Amino acid sequence: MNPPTTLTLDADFLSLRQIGPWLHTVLPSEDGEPNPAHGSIELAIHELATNSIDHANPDDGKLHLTAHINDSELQIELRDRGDFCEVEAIPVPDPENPQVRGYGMMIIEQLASSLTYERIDDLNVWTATFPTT
Amino acid sequence: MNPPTTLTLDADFLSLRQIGPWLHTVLPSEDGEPNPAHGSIELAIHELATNSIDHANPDDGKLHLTAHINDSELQIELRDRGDFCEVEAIPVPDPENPQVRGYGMMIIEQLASSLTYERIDDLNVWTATFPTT
Amino acid sequence: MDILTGTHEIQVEVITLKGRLDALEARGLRDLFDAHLAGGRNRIVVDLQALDFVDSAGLAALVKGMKECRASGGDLRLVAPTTKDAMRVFELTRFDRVFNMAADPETALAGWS
Amino acid sequence: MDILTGTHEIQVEVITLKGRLDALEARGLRDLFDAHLAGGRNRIVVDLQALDFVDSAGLAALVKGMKECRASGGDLRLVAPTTKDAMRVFELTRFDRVFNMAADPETALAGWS
Ligand SMILES: Nc1ncnc2c1ncn2[C@@H]1O[C@H](COP(=O)(O)OP(=O)(O)O)[C@@H](O)[C@H]1O
Ligand SMILES: Nc1ncnc2c1ncn2[C@@H]1O[C@H](COP(=O)(O)OP(=O)(O)O)[C@@H](O)[C@H]1O
Repeated sequence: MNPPTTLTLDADFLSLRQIGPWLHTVLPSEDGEPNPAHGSIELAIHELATNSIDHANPDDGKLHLTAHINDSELQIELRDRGDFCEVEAIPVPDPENPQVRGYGMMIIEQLASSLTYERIDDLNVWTATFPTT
Repeated sequence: MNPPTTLTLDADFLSLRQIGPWLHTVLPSEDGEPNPAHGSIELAIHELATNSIDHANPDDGKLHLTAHINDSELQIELRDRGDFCEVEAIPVPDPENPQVRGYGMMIIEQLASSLTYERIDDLNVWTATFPTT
Repeated sequence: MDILTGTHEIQVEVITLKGRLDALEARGLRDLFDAHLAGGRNRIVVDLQALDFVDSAGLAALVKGMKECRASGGDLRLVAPTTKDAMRVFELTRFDRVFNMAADPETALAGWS
Repeated sequence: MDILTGTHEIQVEVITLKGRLDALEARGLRDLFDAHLAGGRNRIVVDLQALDFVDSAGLAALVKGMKECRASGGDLRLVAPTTKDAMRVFELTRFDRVFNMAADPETALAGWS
């Protein structure tokens, strides 16, 4: 197991653009080529972080990302001091009835091999795992 | 057999517009309704007369139409003092290769039950027969 | 993100004919097509709904117009005549299949680019 | 014969995007759609070929624009992104089937009326 690396972001949309470059430094690359999983993982974490900004509204205005990488998996933890999320209540979009918003969770769940949510005191902790090979 | 009726026309396109009204007087009608064959016969005779103007070029600038009607048939004779027509040489349009002109004869032959051409001295005589019922 | 905006304009000339399209009238129609084509206006709809007679000279004007529009990348489309008499010349010459023939102007105007 | 002539004009707005279409940029795009729709310009092509990232907020702007264009009798059509990364959000949400998605601008511009 490699040592974890972290990224602290201001909870605004401009700052989310640091996620992609940060993931490039975290993900293993072969012959200087970007890791083929980079695009999927960036989109998933971008959507997770967007939800924190849109819905959790962190008290300190910060998002904290931690990456744990091993040979075949990347685990990303997103922590924020925002509102509690009632995960069970999040509706699943109806594929027959295209809507404008409400696709973030569906996107994340398709891209991550697992996604968990924990509320620890006033801290939200989202943990998403991705295959990297 | 009814007595024949005749129409003499100047050999120009405006005069051809008298053909339709004349055919109405010639054709039998039921309950004041136009004879259902009127449209087909007008088109055929109109095309025949157009060919005389376009290709025969009558010396006296006249076209002579005679109608013989009996119970089930209308026979129209078109006479003009124009150039001889080499009927055998008239090409048939190729349906695979749409052309701009050259459809007059094809139209007449489809609409008339018979069509004959005679050259009598310097007179062209076209005789077309149509069913009227 | 860069945003570039522009407008793409498609212009279709609509010619509505009423009455008789015969040898006498065909020349005027040909002149109208020529004027449109000379001006680069090669998308033309000719609405034949209100015609009651079409002869082979009228047909010829339409065929020539269609060929020239298509040759320059446009098209000439027809709205079909509503009477059997005006439709006859298209059926007898099979041009009802060569032309793009719509039942109404809206359909004829659909699908240009 | 009476000849009536007129011109039917079809105007399509073309918006070409380059770079990232994310939550930060989505608002500008929505404003552009609103301006077009307010001006009655409800035929829009958005060319996504040069985008390298699209998120669900960017998608939402496009979906809202499409719904509003269609509601007023127009349409919003896309030229598909060329990279897998920019295409991903459309595939995951199945919007690649909801949108009219063309491979190039010419195809997207074809078929308006
Ligand atoms: N981090 C979060 N905190 C609180 N609520 C959330 C969070 N993420 C999602 N939700 C809830 O789930 C709903 C669906 O979220 P999502 O699928 O991402 O779509 P969207 O953000 O476009 O509404 C949101 O509208 C919100 O009510
Ligand atoms: N009455 C006629 N006298 C002489 N030649 C004729 C006559 N009718 C037809 N033709 C010849 O036959 C050709 C085909 O005629 P037609 O099928 O009516 O088409 P179009 O008149 O459009 O050329 C004409 O081009 C002409 O050479």
